[in-house]
Amino acid sequence: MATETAPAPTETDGAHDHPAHLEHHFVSSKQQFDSAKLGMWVFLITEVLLFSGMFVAYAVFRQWNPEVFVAASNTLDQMWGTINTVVLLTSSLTVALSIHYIKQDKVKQCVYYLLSTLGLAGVFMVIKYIEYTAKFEHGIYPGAAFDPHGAHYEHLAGMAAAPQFFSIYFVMTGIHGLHVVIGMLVIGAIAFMAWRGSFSSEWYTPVELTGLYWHLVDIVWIFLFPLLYLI
Amino acid sequence: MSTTTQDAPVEDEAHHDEETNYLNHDTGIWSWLATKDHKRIGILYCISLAVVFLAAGILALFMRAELSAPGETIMGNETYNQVFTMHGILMVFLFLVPSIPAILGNFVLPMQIGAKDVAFPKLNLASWYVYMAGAILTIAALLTGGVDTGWTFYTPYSSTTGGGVLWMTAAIFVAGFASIFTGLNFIVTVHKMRAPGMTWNRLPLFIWGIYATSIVQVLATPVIGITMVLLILEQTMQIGIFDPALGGDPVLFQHFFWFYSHPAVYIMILPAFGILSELIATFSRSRIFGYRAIALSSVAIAMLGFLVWGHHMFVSGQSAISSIVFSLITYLIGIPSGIKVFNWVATLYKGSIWLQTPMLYALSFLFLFTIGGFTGIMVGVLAVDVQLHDTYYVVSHFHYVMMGGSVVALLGGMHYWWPKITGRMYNETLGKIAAGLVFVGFNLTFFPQLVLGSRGMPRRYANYAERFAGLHELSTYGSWVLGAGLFLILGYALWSLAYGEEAPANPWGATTLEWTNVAAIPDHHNFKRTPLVTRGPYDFHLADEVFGGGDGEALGDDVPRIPEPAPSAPTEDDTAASASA
Amino acid sequence: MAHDGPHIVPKSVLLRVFGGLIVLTILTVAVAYVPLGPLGVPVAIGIAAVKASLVVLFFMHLKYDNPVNALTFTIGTIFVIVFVAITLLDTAFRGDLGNVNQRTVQEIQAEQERAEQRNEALPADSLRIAPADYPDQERGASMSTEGGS
Amino acid sequence: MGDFWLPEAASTMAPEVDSLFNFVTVVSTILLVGVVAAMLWFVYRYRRQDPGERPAPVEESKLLEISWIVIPTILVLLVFNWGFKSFIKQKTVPPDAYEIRVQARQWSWTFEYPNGVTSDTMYVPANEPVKTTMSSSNVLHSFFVPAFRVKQDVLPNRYSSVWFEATKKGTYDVFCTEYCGLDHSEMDAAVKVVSRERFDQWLKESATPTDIPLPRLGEQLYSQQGCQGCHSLDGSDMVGPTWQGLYGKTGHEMADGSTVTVDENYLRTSILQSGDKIVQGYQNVMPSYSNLSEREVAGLVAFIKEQSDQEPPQN
Repeated sequence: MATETAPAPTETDGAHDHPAHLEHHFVSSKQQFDSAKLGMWVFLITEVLLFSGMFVAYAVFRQWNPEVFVAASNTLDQMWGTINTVVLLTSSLTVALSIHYIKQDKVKQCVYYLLSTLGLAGVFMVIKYIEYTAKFEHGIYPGAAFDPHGAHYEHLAGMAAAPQFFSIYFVMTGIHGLHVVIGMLVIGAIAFMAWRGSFSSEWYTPVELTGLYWHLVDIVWIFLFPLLYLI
Repeated sequence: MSTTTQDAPVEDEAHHDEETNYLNHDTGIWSWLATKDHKRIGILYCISLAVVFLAAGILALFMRAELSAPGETIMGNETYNQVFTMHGILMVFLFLVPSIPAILGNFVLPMQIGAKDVAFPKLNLASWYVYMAGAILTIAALLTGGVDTGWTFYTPYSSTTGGGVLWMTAAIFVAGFASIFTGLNFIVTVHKMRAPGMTWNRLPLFIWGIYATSIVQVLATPVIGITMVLLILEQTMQIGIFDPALGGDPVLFQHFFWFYSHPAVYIMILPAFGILSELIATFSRSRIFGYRAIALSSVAIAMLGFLVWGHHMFVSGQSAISSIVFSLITYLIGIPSGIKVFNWVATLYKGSIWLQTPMLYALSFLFLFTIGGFTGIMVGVLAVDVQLHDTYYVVSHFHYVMMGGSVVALLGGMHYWWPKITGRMYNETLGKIAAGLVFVGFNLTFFPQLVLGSRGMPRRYANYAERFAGLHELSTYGSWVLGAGLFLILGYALWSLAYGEEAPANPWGATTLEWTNVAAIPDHHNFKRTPLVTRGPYDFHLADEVFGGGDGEALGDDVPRIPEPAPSAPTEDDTAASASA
Repeated sequence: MAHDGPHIVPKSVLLRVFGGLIVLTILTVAVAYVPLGPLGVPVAIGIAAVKASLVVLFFMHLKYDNPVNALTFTIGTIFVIVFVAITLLDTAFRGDLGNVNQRTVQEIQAEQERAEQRNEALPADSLRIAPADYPDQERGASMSTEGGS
Repeated sequence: MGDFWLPEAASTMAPEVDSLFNFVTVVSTILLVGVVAAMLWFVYRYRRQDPGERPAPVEESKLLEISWIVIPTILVLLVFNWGFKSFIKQKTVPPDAYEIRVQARQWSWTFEYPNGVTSDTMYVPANEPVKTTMSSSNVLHSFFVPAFRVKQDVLPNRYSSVWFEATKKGTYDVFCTEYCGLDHSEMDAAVKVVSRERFDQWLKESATPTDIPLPRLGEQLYSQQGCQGCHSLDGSDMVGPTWQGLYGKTGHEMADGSTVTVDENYLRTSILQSGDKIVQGYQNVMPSYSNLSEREVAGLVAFIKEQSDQEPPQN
């Protein structure tokens, strides 16, 4: 390749600054942003397929034991479920607003809405904790420890597939809750970075990607809520 | 920034080309362990996978030794069960699934599309570390009592048996992420990082193969992840999803498992298709016949591959209606594979065929994969599968596809890209001898197993009836020949690293960018300038740079061809336009 | 790169979408109290799908985004449906040709116990596939029906 | 060719499966030979003779491409259809099939017959459809008889079944083909195909435990065979004569006016050919128990003897 060492034409180079966030192997900020976003979408569908396994388990056991699933579902607290749905939907709105503002360089509002999201996620987890402990008190555990007692739950003891319902319930909401916790950590970090002024309308990729992740967590709950609590 | 040259420090350039390359621009163990260079990550993967392949291969030789005669020969049932389980798990999850994408995909893909790196280099490195974490968990499983469930982990045996099953399922869960990271990276890279002029129709078929693979990796791997999580919960908390004693359904586990593991077969074979297209085109110096058919059939196979998992379950107790549907779709997927074979053979027609070692592997592949395909049709026939399921016929069938297909293609690809990876040539004579040994040894090992299986020899048997003894013995002899061939390859590969002849930039006269526009040993940033692509990947008649000026002047095999790279990209607008295409 | 700034979803749109989501949430809870019979599940999933689409299209910006991202997400969704649907194709028709019993042994035994309690004979077809009426402890009990003339 | 590839065919399904197997093998071999021959011929004919060769690009042929899409599609759909029909036949149990219950466990098989006989070897009558109802007591197993071309996974907590009609007498292997742990490879059994007569005899003999004393066997049979419905042990009169004090009775009056002495021979005849001698005052309603084995008859006789304290006069 000795013949190819002539310096490259540099006519456009001088006119172009090299933003700090641009990694060397990308040609432009747009390419980097588009790549990151496509990467995130691809990651999101892996998440969707991860949850799909549990939806399949739910569908199969529900189809085999529809009455048991209805009976078991009725022991879940619809009020807490509905409140949590509203909480998560609101947190989705706040995260969307934080992206809305960072695109306009309004860093303060962005941080404010990110922190709101964090707070709502915290509320969601607290409610989840209340629900879990209420179940544990009555011997509703996943798996072998399943031993329902108490007036509201006793009738589950003799039902063939009731343990399956609650196993699926705990696994689904547990893995979903794990995603909420991870989301909280990420949102916290992003809020901190935003507060430090790391983001602007020029570069806000991490905020955007975190938002996408958070919306997916919301979408999963949108399906979990009716399946587990309502029908 | 518009051109790529600005990354290469101008003052260095005079020395740069001769002396620094991706191997020596930075040294020390840390420069490798912290590298974000796709080429170095490819090599890290190559070393790890070679160790795994060696371990799993030695286990296979032990299995064949045990089976050389009926009764107990060198190990008891318990050991044998652990050995075949480890062979399967190592080969499938830790070798075949990552193999071609992680080694050759990592090394070649960015160069072939004219990119400086994959889209997410850090994620790429993370993929290797996650893979290594999976490997360590596998070792933990061995230390905690080993695993004897078979690589399929069928419940309730896997959820009730002790030993290292818990660690092993965790290992597979973790290793899955390595696979997801690689696939995600490649999808984005192919979409967003192509050089100007590198349209979808000009992508080399290796890229198409890897791209289709990546789709499967991304869509299927999460399901094995959740399956393993549920299995772990079944073991630890008895959640009763898969264990029939607790009201679960063991057949449901098989659905979960095969929803990943059947597409995983395509994770293993699609990149092999890609390699084969490169080899056939380069060594017959002709345009791939039916480029579009091969490219699109890869994607079609990737998608259809998700609809056929139940053909592993014809006798499992699933409903007959699903068996019938799965069987029908299985046939439809056989057709794109057949089209590929016909197209490759047609590519040879009126070519200029050069029988170097990689081409010998390509021709072996055509033979072995065709047998693998036809036996696949056989086991897809509903009524016949009832006889053949879980016998040596199936064992032989998937070895014809996985070993005769994927591994042979990988060997061909490793020989083909060896000069580019190491900058050295391997010994051609030894290469041909080894290719011959692998071919003969493979058939001697696995053809008898086809006959054994159709005669009713069940798989996963440590011991067998006297009437199967002759063919088993033959198969064991074959495994020695195959092993000898593979060890010979290992030997001359190591020899070549130290003493091999220095390789020219384009020893095969290939036309894809990694040969024409990259130095003999690639630069750290791959290209001096981002290339501008003006022709298809196999347009040998247009590829003047391959022939040193296009005057048709005859060059000796030993004369290094001087590549004249395609021109560099003129403006950033073109780059951006193509990148966002 | 001279592009004309990022696309910004107007605040009004975000708020309207949020309003829609809340309304749909109330709707789905309300519908749960209406006895819809077999339609209950599809209606609930339908409402959830509409809500999810709203989130994907507006909150996640997919309506304005690169079509490749939309394609990616669509393919992911399709494969979830494939996974659920084809698995149900097995579990819903398990035992369709009689080579596997549709019901588990537990279920059959539970039914037998109920039948014994009611002092009734079992349906003939469950006897046919589950001959649990000659368990080990009563060996030879049914000999007269088999060997007798 | 079938002999090389496939094991002995000993069921009605086997020829059907085998012809399909052979068809696919033959077509595959022809295509394989064609592909490899073309490949080798091209490799030889177009071998590189000059390192600088630049062959002209070959025009793609739409016709060729379409033909190798369409022809294989037709072939595989043909094979699918054939396999599908056989599969339905394989899976549809004939209604009159004789049922054998199969219990699988780590690592053995037990075969249980409708009369309660259990065996670790499977006996089946030739030329009759047989259905297995199988379940497992722990993990997955699979019931495989290569000679019959049948295989079906055996699941815990669920009954699965196969059916077959054996056509050739002989002994064949039963294998477990679903990996089930340590001694998976030792989990085999034999299936013996015998004539119906031989089968019935085996069933009867096996049903007769040899390890209990004859009178106790008779006592069991008394209730199992329904004797107690007609013959009392306490002297009360039922449909048939009571057995109390029956044995050793002389001058037992028959319907035709003759008298007999109740000895072993008389009892034996009455059990096996019940219509021969009808006791005065009773109807000819007793079925013949000719299906009982020798030992069972002896057992019943011994039991009847116990009900009496007299012996027939020796003469």
